[in-house]
This record gives sequence, structure tokens and C-alpha cells, in this order.
Amino acid sequence: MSIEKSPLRRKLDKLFVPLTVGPTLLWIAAIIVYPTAKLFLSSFQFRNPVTNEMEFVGLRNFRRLIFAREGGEAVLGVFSPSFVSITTNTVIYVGFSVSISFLLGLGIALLLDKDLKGRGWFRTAVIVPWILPYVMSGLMWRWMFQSDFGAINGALQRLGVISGNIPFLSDGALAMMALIIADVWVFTPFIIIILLAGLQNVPEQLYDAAEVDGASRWSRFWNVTYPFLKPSILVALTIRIIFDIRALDLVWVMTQGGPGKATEVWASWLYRTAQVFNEPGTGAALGVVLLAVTFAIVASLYKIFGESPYEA
Amino acid sequence: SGGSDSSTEDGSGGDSSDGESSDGATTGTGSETMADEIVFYNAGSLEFDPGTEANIERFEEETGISVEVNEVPWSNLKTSLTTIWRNQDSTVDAFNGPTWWLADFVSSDWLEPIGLGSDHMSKFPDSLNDLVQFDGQTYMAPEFGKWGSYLYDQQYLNDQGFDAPPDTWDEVLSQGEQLSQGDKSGFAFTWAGKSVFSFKQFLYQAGGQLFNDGYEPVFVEEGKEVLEFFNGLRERGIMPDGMSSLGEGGVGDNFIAGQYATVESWTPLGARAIDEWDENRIGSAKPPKGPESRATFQDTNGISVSAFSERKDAAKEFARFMTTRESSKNNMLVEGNPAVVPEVYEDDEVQSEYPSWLLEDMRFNLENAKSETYMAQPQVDDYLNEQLTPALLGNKDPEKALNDAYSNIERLYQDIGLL
Amino acid sequence: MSTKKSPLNRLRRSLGLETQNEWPSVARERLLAYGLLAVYVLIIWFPIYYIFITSIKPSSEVLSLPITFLPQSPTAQNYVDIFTNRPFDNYTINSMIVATTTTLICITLGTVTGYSFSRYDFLGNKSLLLSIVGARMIPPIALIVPFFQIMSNPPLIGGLTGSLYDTRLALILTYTFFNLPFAVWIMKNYFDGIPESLDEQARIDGCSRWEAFVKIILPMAKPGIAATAILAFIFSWNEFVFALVLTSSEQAQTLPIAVSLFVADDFVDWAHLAAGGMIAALPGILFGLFFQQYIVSGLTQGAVKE
Amino acid sequence: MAHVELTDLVKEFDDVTAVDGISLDIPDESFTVLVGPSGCGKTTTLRLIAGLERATDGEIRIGENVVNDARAYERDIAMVFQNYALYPHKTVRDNMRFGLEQHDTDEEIITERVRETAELLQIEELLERRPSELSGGQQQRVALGRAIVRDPAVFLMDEPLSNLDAKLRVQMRAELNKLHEELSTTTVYVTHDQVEAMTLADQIAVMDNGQIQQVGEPTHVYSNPRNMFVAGFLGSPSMNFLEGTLEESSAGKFELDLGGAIHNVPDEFTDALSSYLGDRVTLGIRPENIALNQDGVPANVHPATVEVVEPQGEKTVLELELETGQSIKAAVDPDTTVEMGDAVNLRFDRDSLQYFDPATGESLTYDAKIEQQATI
Amino acid sequence: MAHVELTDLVKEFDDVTAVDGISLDIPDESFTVLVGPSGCGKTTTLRLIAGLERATDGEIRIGENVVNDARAYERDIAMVFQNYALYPHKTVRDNMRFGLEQHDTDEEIITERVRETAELLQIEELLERRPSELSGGQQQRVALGRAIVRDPAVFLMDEPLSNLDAKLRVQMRAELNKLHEELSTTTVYVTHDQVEAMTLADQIAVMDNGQIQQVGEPTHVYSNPRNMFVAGFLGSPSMNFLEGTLEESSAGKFELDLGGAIHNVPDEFTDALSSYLGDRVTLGIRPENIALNQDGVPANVHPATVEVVEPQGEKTVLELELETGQSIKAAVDPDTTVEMGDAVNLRFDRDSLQYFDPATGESLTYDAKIEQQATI
Ligand SMILES: Nc1ncnc2c1ncn2[C@@H]1O[C@H](COP(=O)(O)OP(=O)(O)OP(=O)(O)O)[C@@H](O)[C@H]1O
Ligand SMILES: Nc1ncnc2c1ncn2[C@@H]1O[C@H](COP(=O)(O)OP(=O)(O)OP(=O)(O)O)[C@@H](O)[C@H]1O
Ligand SMILES: [Mg+2]
Ligand SMILES: [Mg+2]
Repeated sequence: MSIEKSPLRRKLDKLFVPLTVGPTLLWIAAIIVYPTAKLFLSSFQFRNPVTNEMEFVGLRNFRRLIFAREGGEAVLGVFSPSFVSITTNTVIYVGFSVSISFLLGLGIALLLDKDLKGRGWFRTAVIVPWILPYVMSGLMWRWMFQSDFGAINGALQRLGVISGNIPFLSDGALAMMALIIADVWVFTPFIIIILLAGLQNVPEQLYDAAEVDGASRWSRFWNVTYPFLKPSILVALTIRIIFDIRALDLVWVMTQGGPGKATEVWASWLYRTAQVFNEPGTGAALGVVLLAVTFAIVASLYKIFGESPYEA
Repeated sequence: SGGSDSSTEDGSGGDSSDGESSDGATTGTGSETMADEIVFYNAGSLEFDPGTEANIERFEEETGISVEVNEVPWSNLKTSLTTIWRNQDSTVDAFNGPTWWLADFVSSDWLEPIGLGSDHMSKFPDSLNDLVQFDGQTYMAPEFGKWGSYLYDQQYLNDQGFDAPPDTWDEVLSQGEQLSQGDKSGFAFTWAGKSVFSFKQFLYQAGGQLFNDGYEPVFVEEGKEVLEFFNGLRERGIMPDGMSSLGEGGVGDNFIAGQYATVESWTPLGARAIDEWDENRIGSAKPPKGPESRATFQDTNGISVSAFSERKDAAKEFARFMTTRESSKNNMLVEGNPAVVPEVYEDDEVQSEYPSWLLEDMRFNLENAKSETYMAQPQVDDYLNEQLTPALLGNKDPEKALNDAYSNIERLYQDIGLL
Repeated sequence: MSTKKSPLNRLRRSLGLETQNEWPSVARERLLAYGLLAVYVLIIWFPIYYIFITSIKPSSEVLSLPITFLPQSPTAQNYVDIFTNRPFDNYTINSMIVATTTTLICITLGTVTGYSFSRYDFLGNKSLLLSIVGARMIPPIALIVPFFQIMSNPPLIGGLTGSLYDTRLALILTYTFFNLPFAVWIMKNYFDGIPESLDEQARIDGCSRWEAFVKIILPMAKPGIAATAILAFIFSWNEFVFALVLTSSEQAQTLPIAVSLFVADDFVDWAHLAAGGMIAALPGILFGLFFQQYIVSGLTQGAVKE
Repeated sequence: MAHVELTDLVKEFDDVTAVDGISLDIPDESFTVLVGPSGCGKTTTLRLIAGLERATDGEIRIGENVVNDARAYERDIAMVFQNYALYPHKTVRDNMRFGLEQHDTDEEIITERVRETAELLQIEELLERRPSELSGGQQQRVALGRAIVRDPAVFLMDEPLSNLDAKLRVQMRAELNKLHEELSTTTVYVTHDQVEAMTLADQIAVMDNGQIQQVGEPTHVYSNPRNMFVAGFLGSPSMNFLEGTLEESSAGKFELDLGGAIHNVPDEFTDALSSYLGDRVTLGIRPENIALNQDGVPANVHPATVEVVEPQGEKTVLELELETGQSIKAAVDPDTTVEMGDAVNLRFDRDSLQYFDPATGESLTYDAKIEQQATI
Repeated sequence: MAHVELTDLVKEFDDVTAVDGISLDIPDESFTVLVGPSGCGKTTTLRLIAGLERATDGEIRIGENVVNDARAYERDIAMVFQNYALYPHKTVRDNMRFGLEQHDTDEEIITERVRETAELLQIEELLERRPSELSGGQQQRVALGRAIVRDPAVFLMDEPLSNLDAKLRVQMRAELNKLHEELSTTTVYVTHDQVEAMTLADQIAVMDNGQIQQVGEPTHVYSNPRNMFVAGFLGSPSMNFLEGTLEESSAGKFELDLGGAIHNVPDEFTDALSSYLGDRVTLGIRPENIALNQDGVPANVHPATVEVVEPQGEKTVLELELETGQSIKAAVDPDTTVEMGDAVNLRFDRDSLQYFDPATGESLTYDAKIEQQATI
């Protein structure tokens, strides 16, 4: 009775999980193991630029990064001012740009999910900022915010909103704002794309059920759309935050962390330390700290959004 | 220069691409015979370095060694090189970079002494020779110069009733207010993106320097005078509004756009102004004299050879060739890069190409420009930048800023065992 | 006099703003949606527009005040310049090859692995997934040096390939590594939204797991695949730091590097940079336009939506 | 509580007209059952009343108001969906609570009502499960519970018992009946179960092809179908149709020549059928109105052969072949002892005869019967 | 074509034992119907046979092979899902083609079979539509079509007709019957429709609570339930149960004291019941086996009052109250003219009586009746 076509088919079927998961795991493992080991190892080392030797220094890199120094050595408990200010900058930068782009992206995705003629064109149009190379976008925004030739000042003046020039990139707070605007501009399309895909999974019949249950638009969003969108929100926020915590291109191109250190964030700090200062040890320590922070954030996102609607 | 930047590719056809993958095998390290190809890392596109490009073409023609030019974005060249050399990789044979990178590279043993004797090196000014030599070995052959220069808008100054620009810091301050009319600012300064260069330039004018011979930072006293000068500029409204740091990038553009009466900037801005403006609108002068001198900062570029290169001989030959008097002159003729060989300024061809007042200022600057090479240069610069920017913007007390920078740098040097 | 024939009404109908079969509020919302989208698109395109007009201004106009929003003397000179001077064709081809290959690998492995994670319980399923995604949480900047090391002297295959430095393959390997965890994860989450009863039906219909996956589930996962593909493509298309470190010549350098080469040491050549930027963006935009129907249908079709 | 009125209602999908101009009056507090073949537009009609679809044409009134443009959440209705449409991410309890929460019901009342309803539907033990952990029938009960837990103006129920076993179904039917007696909420109910339709309905509407064929009290419609569609649709096994030519006998009586066999038409229909003399007429007789092995006027007793015997528990269905070759079904007592091949005599119950125009399907005797019933 | 055998099959979900050790022999070419209350494990049993769930314990054989570990696709079965599970992105045609394509059927054959099947199910016109554009009943027919278009070793059907109207259902039932006669494919069929169960089944298995209560020929099980569960589950309205004390009359006959009224136990059961003398015994009688207004031995005629009259078209169901206060249902002819409040005499059909142990629910007379039937 069996319609068994070939033992091979059966073998393949039985090996489905190993065959589908294996290559990916191998790929990732093959590439990740060495760099990660190296990263952790380096975080305990210090390269002396004079002797050019890597010295084992235990946790000193971490201590010096995080805590203030007094008389040469780091004092546990007192945070270093630069750690505090850069962390604050990062929180502001990531917090604002992620939340603004998320809300904006969600709104646009909901609009684009509607049955609109020509929505294909809208979708393409909306994605474009993300297609431009980040370096290009960063330069473009630097150019837009430039105080004399910048289009923003130009347009605001033309519209009569301001009379003089606003030196966007010379003022710490304004520079941060400019960075956030650029970041939102570049990455909102990503949110839109992910959420738009997620919206396809909401079973239409549940909207009917909720409507009949008397649910208002808002309530329908929370009780039908949102639970089905959760997995996509998780993806969107996680990737967005991971990207932003380490986003270097825009910052480096637009402000290089300046003026002063007003827009220095973890990513630029890490790059500066590891690549520019050529202090692989301190950079690695910073990388490990970033890894831990990212992990914590992702874990908490998982807690909030990590449940599929069909899961028991 | 109409030449295509990919001429190296065109010229050597299939060879260059084949050579890339097989060079390890064909080129012995002993090299009784010189390699027929080298890889040269250039900062930025050669399009912006037509002088270098022209000299490379000459080099290839005359030596038969083909040069594969890898263009790396300016701001990233040092990072790239560091990454490559940290892995002791032989990808790079020679590169083109500034002198101030040398201290770190040399102490890391990443550079090969290029072995150029005094017959080659003596034509450069002593100050320059000092910058490229460590423990008696030469690690870089100076190729073309960049240093501070003082430019002004002749037309505007005339309109305002000035024959000549301010000649001292005091005059900058006293005449600046009158020069700052409407949209115009009286005095601006920049080494775009490099705050510390600007600072050093004024520091040298004030008679200071960053470090003494014992690696001790010694910039605080004179630094205060510099910041006081800036303070004066800001208070009198002479300094432009949008200035965000000593490395403000827009200054050059704004000068070209006619926003500034006078500007103390680096040399290429002069060439740009000549291109964009009427011949007689641009004016040049020796930098305003500070408390001590008219010295400017020197950001000379040269060519070095990688310690990991497998084609060192060819690379050294390249370094030599690119820095002969002939090449220096050629570079200046083609691109306008200030020659680092004083004699070149007397050359007829050069004289006929450039106005004599400009040549005179250039040569003056070449001979009076100063620089320092010091360990952990990026960190040191970062510590300075970090403190100077708020001080410049009036957000931090200058003395406190300088002292903070001082103690940071001192601690850094203690950490690495220099102090 | 029938008002139905007026052009305004025709427009309303062709935009679907007026149908008997549908709620007036839906039609109103649609109008509002058009309005909001139009405003949004105008705003986000303003910088692109400004870059575009900058690219067709002569340098003198770029740096003259007051700034102009309509070029006074439009010129193609900047484009001519960069094309005669830069190997933009190479950069574009490199970018295309790297981004497309990476994307293909990522969606292939990402979908199959994501599917298994969604459907099957295997050893430490959840924590395994977390560690795959976790692998991606290490800040890439912190990995630059070891990556360079791996690529310049690849372990295991090193003898076969030699150094991968300055090859497109190095970039492909690297980008795949960076995108794959996300691809797996996005797809896993996407498959979670497709009811398992459809897999079951397929198996009843005589499909092995592979066939059920390929023939039934995959077509329904188009939106997720499209999103993943776009993500991987754009990441690879835009990546700068690793491209910088792992490549050095036009045989492997990609467009972001090409664009950044317009930033000279002493100044930014805005007019040419803008032109270069437009060129660098163009393949992406064209790609977007050309594939827009696929992206859009990918993003909507196959959905479980009833 | 509300009166619902549909007037000339039309709903078109792209190329299908699902509802094709129906007018139906659903009195306040009534229990109206929609029946009709699969795809005839029942669900669509409910969705139109619910406000889930917008009418292409026509008018819907709930209470005093024309609600064509009101959305579902503005209409205060509760609906049981044919495919359940449970929220997969909510527990059974939360599925049931949801509608009440939307109407700002007090927490205590919610808890109490959910408990009561769950008990009624025998799903107390499932309250904490997710829909994916329920059997089909359990899901359906939850879907039903979600609706009846509320106290809406109108209940709309789309085959709410179709997945339940007979016993539970009888119980649920009784509960629905009781519920309706208690609450008197206007209810529109779709079912394909005749027993449900007959026992629950105050009025039954038979639909076909997007149109309403007949509306009325269930037993009325069952006994007095307006046309062959209704006659054939209600009842299982369906009514037998025998076509013949109407003739006048020598005695002046009408008789139907079934192609050999003669059927006597009762006198009371003479008027109604007179214009069809000489034409084709279809006789309709339900299987349960056929008695076996009866004597009588030869013209009304039809010999037949038993072809198939289908015992169905409470009754046995026979397929028989008349002498004329026509096939006919009869439902008889389960203890009737006949076997395949047996020759039997059939007698058609005189009171249950129906006559139709075979061309249009219209009943020819509907008015006459109504009149007659009224006079009795 | 294959024989299916389940041995001690168990399926546990996290905290629910859905199938609790069932053993069932499904002969080759048989048509086995599973019935049982909602949630009793019918669907789970089908899924176990299909290979969609892995058995927690026990053995499943298809043909010669133990298939516990075989993949679903190796089992060559076709299944109709209770919730349809149509591929939403494929047209009806492609939904139906898919299974055949998987089995490398020739293009021509596929086209032909799909055409035939669509015709059979009256869905030819829907072939190009997507599932979302179909009514509930149409979807169900497509789900059915998708299975029968194939020619598998075993058919598994989970309530495949539950969403169809009575008429279509009768047609489909007949078609399924015909199909089974033609193809003789082993079929396991879940339904809650008694008529379906009775008419389609070669054997019927009654499940409750994850266990099989009784297996056998449908009429056999209907007339000879092994226990009160089976007796009560089959038949609608359900069997009436009257509990009383078994006593011996002066005449040496057994009688059941129903709390006032006396019921005479037929002699043939004396042996079977003798051990229960003096104990409580439950009498079971189906509503259709109760006749109205009959005279006879007073002890077997029970006076009762009509409480509810429920006309259901082809029959009328009465709810009556016995003198003893017990409630009882009777199904009578629709023309029976009784009204609420009428006093009637009930006679229980002697041949249809059942006796149970009220404590265990087991039939006390099962063996006696079987024996008796065998001897007749
Ligand atoms: N995935 C699951 N997880 C937990 N419990 C389940 C699951 N599937 C079914 N059950 C439970 O197992 C029992 C048997 O379910 P099954 O679906 O087999 O019932 P059924 O006989 O088909 O009922 P119905 O006639 O209502 O469809 C039910 O109590 C059900 O709630
Ligand atoms: N969204 C839709 N698009 C196109 N046609 C549809 C749509 N919904 C329903 N139809 C069609 O409209 C007709 C009526 O469908 P409806 O669902 O009202 O039938 P129904 O009477 O409920 O049938 P059933 O008893 O089978 O559920 C059917 O022919 C159906 O195929
Ligand atoms: Mg329906
Ligand atoms: Mg079931």
C-alpha cells in the first residue's frame, strides 16, 4: 500500500530539521567562533603603543571605561563622566530615533496596508531613503543642515520661519536633533517594510468578529492587529535597536561625535577607541559591554512582544 | 588633467589583475630582481590628486614598474592601514600619508626605513627632515606640502577701505570688527575636520608647542593665550556664527561664497579660490603674527613603505622617485600642491605658472611651518579636541579646558609608560 | 446634467473613493490616507530633491548665496565629470553582485531554517535561536580586525582560495554572516503567523516536509521573504565599514566607498558628490522601481488573510 | 430588542450577486430562521444585517433607523460566525469577555455572565484554554458563548450548532429556545438542520440564489410550499414530484395521467387547476405521507416495487419504482417488514397533496389550500 | 485499499488525554463511522491514523505495516479536515489538483478527475475562485473534493457534510455511498449526524471520553446498546430512561416498580435480570417506540399528560409527564392530533425495551437480546 517513492525521500524527510538548520548553524558558527573568542580575549588585554605588546590586564579595561579615574586607577562606583555622557547621548539618540521612526513607520504601514490604488508606487517611494548608501545620506543631511548653504535653513528662511541661520551642527542639542532626524529618515522604511509584511498575517475574519463585538477602531487595533503584529514588532524593534546602538555611519559622517562630544555615542566611541586610537583591548571591552546591553534590551523586548498569536 | 585615473589598469592590462593573485608566489623576498608591480594606497580619489597621478604615470614609464593604486577614503586610510598591519598583512607596499601618523606606525614596527640618504633628503628643510626621521632612520619621503596660509577677499577689503589685511593678532582683533559687516565675518580659521591642527597653528604662533622632548605636555600657558585670542574674536563678533569647532568644515565653502573677509586656512583653499574667483579678488599674505611668530602648522604628505611588503625594493624606488625635485615641481605644476623642496619655487616654469606673491608666501610658510610627531597621536588629538571645542564656543573656561586636556594626556602617557 | 461625468468624479472613482459597495467612512479614510501619504512622501523626498538639484548645479551655484531651490543654470557637467573620471560601472557591478548574492543566500537559508524553528521542537529550539540572533548582537565594529584576519587568511579553505582580501567573496561571506541571523529570525516569526493546519493538509496531500514547505508554505510566506530580501539587500548595498576594511580596489569596492571617495581631505566637492550620490542611489532606486511590483506583491500576496 | 427590516437588499461581489434584492420583515422579538442551499446568500444576508458588508443597493432598518451606513460596532448586534472566528491569542474566557468589555460592562457582571454562559454551554472546564486546544465542537460552543454572553439588540447566528453531536445539539437547541423565551432578543438564525429550523423558528425564510422564495411559520411553509423549490428543499427525504397531464374524467373529476397510472385530484383543487386542463402538472407528495399496502380507489392506489430499503433508526426510507417507471421515496415505520423486490401498494395521503406548474415551479394550489385551512 | 488496525492507542496533550487506549479494527473496504460527543477524541483519532500526530502509546497498522513511525505522506491517505484547511492562495481547482500532482498523476487524468469530482460536488462554477470567495458550504465541498479526487488507500473524513443543507447533504451522502461502492476504499468517517452514521456505516464506533464504548453494525448498535451512554447517545430525541425497583409479581413475573406505576418485564429477560431482584434497574425506551392511546395490560399502559407538542415536519415530538412525575418523550406521526394538557395512554413497544444497571450504566439484557435475535 505504501506509495513510498524512494528511500532517499524518506531519509531527506527525516533529516528535515538537521538539513534546514545545519548549514545556517555551521555558517554562523564557522564565522563567529574565532572573532568572538578574540573579542573576549582582547577585552582583557591592553596594547602598549610604545612596546607594541598586548599585556594581560584583567578587568582593567572595563574598569577604566566605566568608572572614573582618580590618581591613576579607576574607582569602582563612581562612573566616569565620559561613560555617563556618552551613555546619555546613546540613550537619547537611540530612544528618540527608534520611537519616532517606529510610530511613524507603524502609521505609514497601516496606511499602506489599505486597499489603495497606486499603493505600489507609494511603497516604493517610501522605501527610497533606505536605499541610499548611509554614507551618502549622512553627507546629504550634513549638507541639508549646513548653516549657510543648507536647505533646511534656506527653506525655513524662505518660509519666513526664521531670519538668521540656525547653526544646527554647531550646537550640541541641535546636532543631536539633526542626527535623530537623519536616522529617522533613513530607517523608517525598514520599520514600514517589516510591519507591512506582518500586517498580511492578520486574519481578516477577526476584524469582523471584533467589529461585531462592538470594538472601536482603537480596540480593534489592540485586540486584533496588535497581537498578530507582535512578532513583526519584535523583529522591527529589535533589529532597529541593534542597528542603532551600533550605528556608526551617520554619526561619523555627520558630526564625528561633535561638536565637542555632544553627539558621541557608544558606536562612535567604540570605533574611535578600537580603530582610530588603535586600542583593541579597550575597544573589545566596550564591545563586550555593548553586547551585554544589547542582549538585555533584546531579552526584554522578547518578554514584551515575543509571543506568537497561535502559540498555546 | 585629462588623464584617466585608471591608467594603471589600462596600461598593464591583464598583468595587473593576474599579478594580484600570484604575487606571493612569483616575488621572492630576497628580490635580487625588483618586482614589476607595487600596490600603493592613496588617501582619497586620485582625481583629487592629479599631481600624484601624473608622477605615477612618469614612474611607470621610466621604471616599468606598474603601480596599482588603491583609493581609500581620506578619513579612513589610517584605520585601513592599521587593520591590515595589525594582521601583518602584505597587501600594502607603499602609502601616501601625513607625517603626523609616523610616530605610532614606527613604534609599532609597521614601517620600513626607506633608506634615502642625505643626498636625497638634504633638499628638504630641516624642520621637515626632523619630522620623518626616528632614531636616525628615514621613514617617509616628503611628497607635497600642506600648511596654513592667510587669504583674504581683496575686493571686500578695498571696499571697506583697507589696503592690506591685519598683520598681527592685535590687528585682527582691532580691525576685525569693522571687517565684520552684515553677513561678513572678519576672520575665520580652519583645518577642516581637524581642530587640533588649527589649535597647533595658533599655538606655534604664540610660541608654544604640545610636548617637550621628555614627552611632557607643555601647551597650557601658550594655549591660554590662543584661547584668549579666540575669546576676543567671539566677543567682538569677528568669528563667524556657525563655527562649531576649530575644525569647522564649512569655512572653506563659506569663504568661497564670500562670507569672510579674511581666513587663515590651509593651502588648498587658495587654489580653490583662484579657480572660483576673479584673479584679483583673492589676496594672500603672511599669517598674522602672534605673540611669538608667524609660524603655521605643517601637514606635509609623504610616501612610506610597509614593513610587511614583499616588494620593498620597488616600493622604496617608488618613494624615492615620487619625491625628487623633478616630481615635486611636476606635482606643483599639475595640481598646485605646494612643493616641499624650496628650490622649486625658483624654477622658471613654476614662476611663470603662479603669481610671484603667492610663491613668496608659500615658500615663507614652507620654511616657517612647524609640526610635531608624538605617540598616541589620535588620542592626544581627541583629548585636545574634546576640551577645545567647548572652550572655543564659550561653553567652558579656557584654563579649565586646557588643564583637563593636559591631565588627560598626561595620564595617557603615564598609562603607556612614556612618563 | 449629470455630475457623475465631471473629471473630479471620474478621478474619485478611479481612486476608489466612491463605490456603492463600500462604506463611506472607508472611502473617506482612503482619501485621508492618500493625503497623508502624499505629504509624507513629499517631506521625505525633499532632501533627495535637494541633492538632485545640487547635482545639476554648477559648483559656483552650489556655493552661492542665497541658495536656490530651482537650479538657475542646470548642467549635466557633474555627471559627465564623474563618469569620465570614476569607474562607477565597476562599483555598481560590485554592489549588485555582493548584494544580490548575499540576499539569495540569506533568503534561502533564512527561510528553511526559520521554518524549522517555527514548526519543530528540537534540542533547545528557543535558546538556539536566541544564540543565533545573539551572534548578531556583537557590535560588528568590534569584529573588524578578526574579520580582516579571517578573510585575508581564511581558515580551512585558505589553501584553496588564498587571501580573500579585496574580493567580492569576502564581502559576501561577511554580509551573509551579518544578515543570516536576522533572516532566520524574521522568517521564523513570519511562519509563526501561518496556520500549521496548512502544512498538515499538504502532508496529507502526499507531500514530504520538504514538498509541503516548498509548495505550500513558501508561496504563502512571500511577504516575509520580500521583507527579508529587502533587508538583506539594503544592508549589503549600504554597508560601509567592512567594505572599507576588506576591499581596497575597484575590483571589489562598492558604491558607499565610491561615494565617500568624493570627500577629499580638505573639502567636500558637493556638486560632484551629489552627482555621485545620485548615481550610487540610482541602481537602488531602479532596483526598487523595477522590482516594485514584486516587492509589493511579495508584501501582500500569499497572505493568510481571508 | 429591535425590529429588523430588509428592503430590496442587494449585495454584489466582483462578479457574483450574492444577495439579489431580498425584502424581509423580521419582527421585534421574533426568531427568524434562514434556510437555503449552500451558497444561496444566507451568510451574506447576515453580514449585511451585521454591518460587515455594505449593501450594494436596498435598505436595512434596525428599529427606527436606516442603518445602511452604520458600521458593525455601531449596531449593537452579536453574531456567531460560521467559521467561529475565535481570537486565537485569547483564552476561551477572554474570547467571551471581549464583547462585554467593549460595551463597558461592569467587571462583576462580566464575570458572572461568562460563568453562567460557560455552564450553559458545558465549557466551564475549557475557559483557560486557547482555541487551538479545542475540538471543533468545543470551538463552536465558544463561538456561540461569545455571542449569547452579550445582551444585544439582535442576535445573528450562522449555523451555530453544525458541529455538535445530535444529543448536545438537542440540548443546545433547547437552551437557545429557553434563552429566546427569556430574553426575547430578535434573532436571525441560519441553519441547514430542518429540525432546528422547524423547532426554533417563529418564521422561516427559504432562500435560493440570493432571493427569498417563501417566508412564513415553519409548519405553514412545510405544508404549503409556494413553489417546487421550497417544497423540495424542506423535508428529508425530499418531496416526491410526479409529472403528468391533467385531464377531466368522465365523472367530471380531474385526474392526472402519470403515464399509465391515474391519480385522482381532490375536488377542492378543481377550481385552482381548471386552467391547466390538458397541460402538464406536477404532483408533489412527501415520503412520510405515503402509506404502504393500503387498499382504496384503484386510481389512488399505486402499485410499486421496493428497490432500496434504508433503515435510519427511527424510520426506514424506501426507494420504490412505480409501474410508470417513475422513482419515488416513502418513509415508513422502522418495524415495517419489507424487502427489496417486494411488490407493495402505495396510497398518497389526500390532505398532503400539492400541485405545481412544472414549467415555472409555482404551486397551483397554494391559495386554495390556504383558503381551505382558513375555513376549517 | 487497506485494513487499518488500532491497538491500545493513546494520545496525550499536555494535560488532556484526548485518546485513551482505543482498539479498533477497521476492515479493508469497510466504511467505519466514528460518533461521539464533542471533544471525545474523534478528530484526534483521525489525526493519529493520518500521521499528523504521533501516538503517545499503542500501535497503528495500515495494511501489513505498523505505521507509527511512517510519515504522513507515506501512508497514502486522504483527509477532509473539520475546519477545511483549504490553501488560501490557490484557486479551488488548484486546491483539488494539488494532491494528485503530489502523486505524479498524469496531467490528463488530473484534469479529468477534477472535472468529474467538481461536477459530482456541484462546484464546477467555483473552480477559478479563491477559498475566501466561497460560502461555508462551498468551502466544505471543496475540502471534500480535494480528498475524493484522489484514490488513496484510506479516506479519513471529519464531519465532511456538516455545513451543507439537508438536501445537498442527502445528495452528497448518496454520492459518498456510491463512491464507496465503486471504489471500496477503506473509509473512517466522523459525523454527528445520526442519519449519516446509520446510512453510510458498515460499522459504527461510539466514542466517549477518549474511549470506544461500542463497535458494530449501525442498526445493531442502535437496537442493542451496550450501555446507557450508547443508548442515550444514538437516536434523537434520545432514549427515555426510567429508573425503578425490580420486583417479582405474585405470578412469578418480573415487574419494575417505577414509583407507583408498574412496568411488566418481558419473560425473556427474567434470566438476565434475576440477580437484580430487589435492586434498582433502569428501563430504556426510545421515543419512537412509544405508542399513544393504546389499551392493553394495565401494567404496561402508562397514563400520561402532554406537556409540550413540538412539530418537526415529518414527525411530532411530545414531552409527557407520567403519573409518577417522571418526564418522557415520544415521537409520533405528524397528523396525530394531541394538544398540551391532553391525557393519553402510552404503550411501550415490547420488542424495543432495554434494561440497564443504573450504577454502571451497563446493559443487563444485551447478551439476552443478541441470543434471542440469533435464534429468530
Ligand atoms: N492541541 C491540543 N492541545 C490540547 N488539547 C487538545 C488539543 N487538541 C484537542 N484537544 C482536546 O482533546 C480532546 C479531544 O479532541 P478532539 O478534537 O479529538 O475531539 P472531537 O471528538 O473531534 O470533538 P468535536 O466533535 O467537537 O470536533 C478535547 O477535549 C480537546 O479539547
Ligand atoms: N467575498 C466574496 N467574493 C466573491 N463571492 C463571494 C464572496 N463571499 C461569498 N461569495 C459568493 O456569494 C454567494 C453567497 O455566499 P454566502 O456565503 O452568503 O452563502 P451561504 O448561503 O451562507 O452558503 P453556505 O450555506 O454554504 O454557507 C456564494 O456563491 C459565494 O460563493
Ligand atoms: Mg454560509
Ligand atoms: Mg473534531
